[in-house]
Amino acid sequence: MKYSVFSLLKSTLSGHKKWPPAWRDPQPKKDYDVIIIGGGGHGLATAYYLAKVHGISNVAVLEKSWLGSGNVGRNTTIIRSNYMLPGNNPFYEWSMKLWEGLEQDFNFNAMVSQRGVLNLCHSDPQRDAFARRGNAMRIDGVDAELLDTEAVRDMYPFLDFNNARFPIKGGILQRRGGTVRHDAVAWGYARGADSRGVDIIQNCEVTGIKTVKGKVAGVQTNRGFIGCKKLGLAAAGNSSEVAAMAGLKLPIESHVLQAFVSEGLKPYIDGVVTFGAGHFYVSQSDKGGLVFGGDIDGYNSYARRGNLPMVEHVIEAGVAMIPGLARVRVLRSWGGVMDMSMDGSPIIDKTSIDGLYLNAGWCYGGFKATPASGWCFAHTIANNEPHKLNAAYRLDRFRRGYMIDEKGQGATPNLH
Amino acid sequence: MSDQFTRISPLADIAFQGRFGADHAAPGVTLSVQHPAAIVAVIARKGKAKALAEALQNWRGVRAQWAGAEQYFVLDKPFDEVRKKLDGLASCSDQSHGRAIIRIEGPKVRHVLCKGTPVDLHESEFEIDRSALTQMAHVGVHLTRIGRDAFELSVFRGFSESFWEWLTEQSEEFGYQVI
Amino acid sequence: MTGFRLAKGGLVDRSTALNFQFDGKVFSGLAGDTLASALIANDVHLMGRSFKYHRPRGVISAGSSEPNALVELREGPRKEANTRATMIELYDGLVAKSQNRWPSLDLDVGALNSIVSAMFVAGFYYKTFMWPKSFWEKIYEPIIRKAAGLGVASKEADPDKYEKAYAHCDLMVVGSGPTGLMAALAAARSGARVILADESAALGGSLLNENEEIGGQSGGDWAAGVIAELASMSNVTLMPRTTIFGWYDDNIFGAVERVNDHVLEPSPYEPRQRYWRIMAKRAVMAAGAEERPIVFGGNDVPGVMLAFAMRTYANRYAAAAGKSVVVFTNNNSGYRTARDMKAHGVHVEAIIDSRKESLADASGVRVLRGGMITNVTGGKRVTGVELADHRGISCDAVAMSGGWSPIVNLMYHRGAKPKWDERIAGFVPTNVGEAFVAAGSAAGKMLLSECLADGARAGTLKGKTPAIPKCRDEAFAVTPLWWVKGSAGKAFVDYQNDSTAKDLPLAAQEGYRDIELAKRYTTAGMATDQGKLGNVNAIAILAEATGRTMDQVGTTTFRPYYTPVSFGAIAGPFVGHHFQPVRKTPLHEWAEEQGAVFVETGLWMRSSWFPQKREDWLASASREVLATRERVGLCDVSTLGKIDVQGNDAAEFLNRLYCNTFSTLDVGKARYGLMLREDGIVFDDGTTSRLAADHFLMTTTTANAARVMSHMEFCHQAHWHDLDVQYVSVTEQWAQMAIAGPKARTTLQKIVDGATLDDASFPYLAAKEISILGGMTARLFRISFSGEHAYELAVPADYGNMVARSIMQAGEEFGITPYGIEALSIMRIEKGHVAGGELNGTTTAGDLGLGKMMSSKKDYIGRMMAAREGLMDKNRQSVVGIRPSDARDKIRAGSHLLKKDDAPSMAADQGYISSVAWSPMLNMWLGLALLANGRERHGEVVKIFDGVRNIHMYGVICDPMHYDRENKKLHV
Amino acid sequence: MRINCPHCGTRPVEEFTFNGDASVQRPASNDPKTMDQWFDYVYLRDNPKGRFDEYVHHSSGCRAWLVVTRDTQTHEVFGVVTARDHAKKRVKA
Repeated sequence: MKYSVFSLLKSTLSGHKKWPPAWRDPQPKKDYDVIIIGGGGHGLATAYYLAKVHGISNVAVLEKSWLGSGNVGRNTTIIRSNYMLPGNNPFYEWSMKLWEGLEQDFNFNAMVSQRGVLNLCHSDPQRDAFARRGNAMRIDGVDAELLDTEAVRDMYPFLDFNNARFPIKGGILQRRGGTVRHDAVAWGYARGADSRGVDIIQNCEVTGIKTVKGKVAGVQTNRGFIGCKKLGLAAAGNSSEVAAMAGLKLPIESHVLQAFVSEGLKPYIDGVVTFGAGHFYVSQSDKGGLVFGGDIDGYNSYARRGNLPMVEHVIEAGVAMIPGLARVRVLRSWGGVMDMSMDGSPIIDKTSIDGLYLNAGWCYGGFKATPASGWCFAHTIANNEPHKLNAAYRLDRFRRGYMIDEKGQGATPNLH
Repeated sequence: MSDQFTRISPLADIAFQGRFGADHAAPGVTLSVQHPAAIVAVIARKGKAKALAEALQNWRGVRAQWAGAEQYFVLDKPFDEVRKKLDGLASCSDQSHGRAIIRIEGPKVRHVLCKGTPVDLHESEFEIDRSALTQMAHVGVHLTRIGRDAFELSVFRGFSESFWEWLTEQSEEFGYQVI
Repeated sequence: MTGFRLAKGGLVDRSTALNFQFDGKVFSGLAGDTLASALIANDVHLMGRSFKYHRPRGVISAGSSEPNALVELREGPRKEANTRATMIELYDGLVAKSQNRWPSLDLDVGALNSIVSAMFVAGFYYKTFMWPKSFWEKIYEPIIRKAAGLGVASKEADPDKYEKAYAHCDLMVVGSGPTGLMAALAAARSGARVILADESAALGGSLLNENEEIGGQSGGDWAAGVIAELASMSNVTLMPRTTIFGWYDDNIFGAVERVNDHVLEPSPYEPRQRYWRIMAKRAVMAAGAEERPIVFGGNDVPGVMLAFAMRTYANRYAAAAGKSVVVFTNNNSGYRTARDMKAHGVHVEAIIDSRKESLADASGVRVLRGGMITNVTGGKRVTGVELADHRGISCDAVAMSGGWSPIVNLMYHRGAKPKWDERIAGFVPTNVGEAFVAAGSAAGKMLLSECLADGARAGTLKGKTPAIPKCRDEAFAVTPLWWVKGSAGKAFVDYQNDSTAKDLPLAAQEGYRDIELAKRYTTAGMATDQGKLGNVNAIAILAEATGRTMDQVGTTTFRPYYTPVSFGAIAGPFVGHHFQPVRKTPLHEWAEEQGAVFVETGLWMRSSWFPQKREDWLASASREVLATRERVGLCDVSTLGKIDVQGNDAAEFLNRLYCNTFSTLDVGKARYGLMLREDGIVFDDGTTSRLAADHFLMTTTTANAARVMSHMEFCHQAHWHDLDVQYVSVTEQWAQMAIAGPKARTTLQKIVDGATLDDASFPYLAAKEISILGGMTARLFRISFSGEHAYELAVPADYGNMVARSIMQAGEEFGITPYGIEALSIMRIEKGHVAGGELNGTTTAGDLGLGKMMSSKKDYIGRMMAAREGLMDKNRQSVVGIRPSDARDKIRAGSHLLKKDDAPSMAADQGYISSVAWSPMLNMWLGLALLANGRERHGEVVKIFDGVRNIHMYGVICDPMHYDRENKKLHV
Repeated sequence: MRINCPHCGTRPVEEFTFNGDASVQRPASNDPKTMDQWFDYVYLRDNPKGRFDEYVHHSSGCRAWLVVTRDTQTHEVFGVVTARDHAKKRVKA
């Protein structure tokens, strides 16, 4: 059933008894053309674009838990394309363009809301770095504005302009950045993929990858063996564990990133604002909660929960940025497991095993990349060759010395 | 060495004497800035940790506070004397001007310090003369228990003003005195 | 009974009346009241509006699980949204406002949503608001955002203070009811260090609310006796008003103590709240159990509340929820309420017991067994109930009890899940390890005698378990009733979020069958109470809709915070200017005297420029540069990292850390060193001097000082532990100043004792200990960042200001000028020296024009990786100088570079300008840039793209060294 | 999370800085033929779900580098040795 105000009205009259399931609950078939491991945003988007763009619909998405239970269901919902390096910038801008037409494309309101992403700067060198970044965006036609202190004050007069340890000296604004209702992205892609014939199989955990003579043959799961011609790994957070099933060791560490939401408030802050003198960023959901986060806890972890030091670190920065928050209460915190890569940038590539493809290393920036990641991964799988948009995200770039290091932190994953 | 020159403590402009904070009958804690003759960072040379520990133990009239693995702060003796005495056993670096030492004592001392350090300073866990390296209020602190209710806190001089502000604010609810 | 305040009983102080305001109206309450109890005593039940339908709502609970009675407490900068009226201790002068209503609580336009609510089912917004595309952000979303949310938060800085603290104990007890008191007592008597925490103002837990009998006295008196004993013991810390909000790894608990929320304003010396990290060797969960609502039509009409809450208001606060009460129950709790209310003189119309049979004591109240309430009448206050058999009963309040849920949230903060127990119809704790155990009703033990015994057992760490006092038990029996199916009107599962009984089956029908998906689709459990009241009902309804058991559906994930925690408490004192400590140099006072403008550089405050009269920064910095280059200047460089490196292998250690060689450095000399990371990228640079054969003084950049130290420690301890080397940061020991300019030597000579500073005895790169001012030992280095004949002088920090003043005096006749880091930066850019803009973590030694420093004769950190193809690529961006083609133009850092005739695009991007300065020497703006294959492109005209400022121009690439290319001035 | 520093005793996680996989070892040779070893050392990481040896710096304490054996799912710490002892042991092995 197509979702629309008319179908909603019609269903209301019939007591909502006729809404069909948004997706089927199929039994796994014996084999598929393509299996995607990971029923999160990237995996579902990949399946969606395989079917929609490449006409490959004999596809299964295997999810070990419920669909969208990974990072697509536990992020802070921000989208932006404010990258600096040539390997990144066009990719993220393509993602932004896909966001801009996504809801009409997959007929699901994911509440794409371009309310602006503002990064604050607190020193002259930081402003210079923002100018460099902004110009990298503008040079390729991406929107970016460099704001001075007064322009920031006009937008958000309640930031700390009076008593700050690190005074706000300006910021960089991407108006097309914003937020998206994260769960709805998984649901929209799942529904769209399902309606095109993709099998989304929940509670199906992959326990082994079978290769024959260096070529992928299928996967062992808790629901039996499932054969496939091509296998895509889209299990960020667990990439190392899944890749190890195929004997691959990755330039990745898994880390926990905490996120938080406050109690619901009447409209408080319109767009996304990022503190530049500590780890804190915040936006407000349509429900009224302030959704915020900061840095990873810093130690390798597969636990979807963190510890208090980072909570304090984030919230100290939050009050430093917005003094009025002191009397606002934080409602809930949670954690997601990140693939922290060695240069802070992702990997979308073929692997040394024929028919095995890798989508990994998203650090904590995977959500905004969801559409382009799925789109490029689908292209890479369908054509056995990366698209030029993901050409820089090769696995061998570390060996060859072509890192994409936006932060300049080098091979120290927990600093990216 | 330069004894004829007047040393100006980094806390000279902020650690004023007097009674501050809540007005209880007796101050909860008493703060004072300490000025040992010298502070020498002493690190054992390779293979000399044991010999160094013994030399320090046997050196009467010198306070040697533990400051990390095979490391100490030696107080009270001039740098050159320490260096000569420990020649061959340790590398010595003068830190006399690099650190500020605050003594805090009184019945509420643990109540104040627990606002900063995660180290359990209960008598049963942290005996007199023991030192710890820790962090309080985002500042690295070398802490030594010098009595049942008395501690010395040593911080890098550049942070000392900030640290003093924090420490006195934490002491306010108990009432404090600076001497 | 006058009004709704009972004539007798309760723990309120009838001699202390307190005035307060709610929605502008003045009321009177008593000391000991909560805002909720005081309002109930004043017959005010309408306290808020719901989230989606803006339904009128009254209080449901008497504790921290309250989803409905949320108010804006206080005014101005102290205003706090969403505060639970049930947890606000009444104080004189309290001001509260209802929220989520417009224009008033009584008449709320948002309630129109109710009319079209048939459409507003679970997930409706995912299906619509998509057309036309532009309407979402412009029209639909703003309306939704305005209608959503709850209270209005302050945007002003909070005038109150907050604190943080650590605590340690052998046993921490969460909850001070019968279980918790016994646990604390058992541990305390054995000498253990005990912390007893309770979220309430008064310790005693349920014993304060219930009619119990323990050891021949009332429950309250027994509790008071135990608390007095605990309070007298030095090994016990009692923490009332303290909520344990989270359980973290290794038994660290997060807690918030509400030190002063019960007063109008805290004393200036005390915090409003204190945040605790409690490190407990063992902890006992003794928080009791939470009563559940029943899902039936109109279960949200003001006046409907939990049975336990109704009797708590009567027993503890002497406040009657009504004059005529109906009880709806599936377990004994309803009977208890009926008996207590009757004892207080409140008329109980009937007990509607959903069970066909029960043995509970109704004390003469009419019991309708097998009864169901299908609807509650009344809009803003209960007027009656309708039963499944169409009978109606008039009443003004309804008590409901759907059973009990052990309060176990904290135990599942680290990943485990509870299991369903049919016997008590509740989720009970599974084993999460010996360090954290549940006891009493939190563990599913529903009898008082069991709680006392279980508490004593859990609290016994060593020795004998204390004797268990005798008590009277209230029988426990429950038969689940989740949802009255024939309900008329809306039956709420999650009150605050307006999730109804119909939403969950609809979610399942649409494929959102997993409890986590159903939660996200319906928002049940996502309100400020995090599903404390509604989740079990939601799970049960979903289980039924999908043919699964309670365990198969399972719970959603329990996470911090048990109740919401203010940002202020977690931030503690580290707010505003105290966000991070300030680090001052030993020359700060001197710089202040000279009128310095300071700038935050990391934690340091550095003197940035020294304006005279009305100079702006550019005029000041330009004057400082001219004075330095023509005469002499003095600059504070104390912030550079200084590391004393000693030991027999000190030289070897430096050889391995730096890409260039240090073992060949002569004693008394300094050398510029470059450090790489192991990935071959430049890490840091600085000048390192050899003070003795086995003694070096390393300097680092200000920014990387700490990281270099950690790096050295890692390399030494993890890679090269066999080296005899010792190192320690001596950054703070020394006040260090640069004296630069043609008159630097003559100035310095005036304060140096004995020695002559000529080129023979003190050549370029000399580094020696000297004596100054008639006996002060100092270190002098002839090094230069400015390109001038220059020195850096280091003196013990406490003498810094005095020495700086002496140098100013000595240089006065030459026109000595203090200069700040702005002038320093101009001079280094004029000289083409790389700094932060170029040492950005992505550049190689080659990129910086320093490739020749990389030794091929030794191993060092980064050597191998630096040889990778990508790091040797000739198209890498390397450092060049850049100037505007038109000398009048101003170039700006962050501008990108394009080939002269190329249109802007990422593909055509050639690099960017990394550092820019106005050069007073050359009278133009100039800079350094990173340009693809830059060294081969000197002389090329490039397009300068500055899109963010919309200023575009042309520039000329040149050698990075803009000024004094022959380095003549170094040796003037 | 708490770590028992061999020098300082048990301290909470806020005093420590983590640096990942301690199974990697810096190759001894600068021969270009050893590039693969170097690449593994600098870029590839053991990243197990479960028991894990990692480098940890007691950065806000005694500043010793430690090798901590810890479960990456439960965060339980099984053991701590100094990096120096870890290196010595590895040399012997």
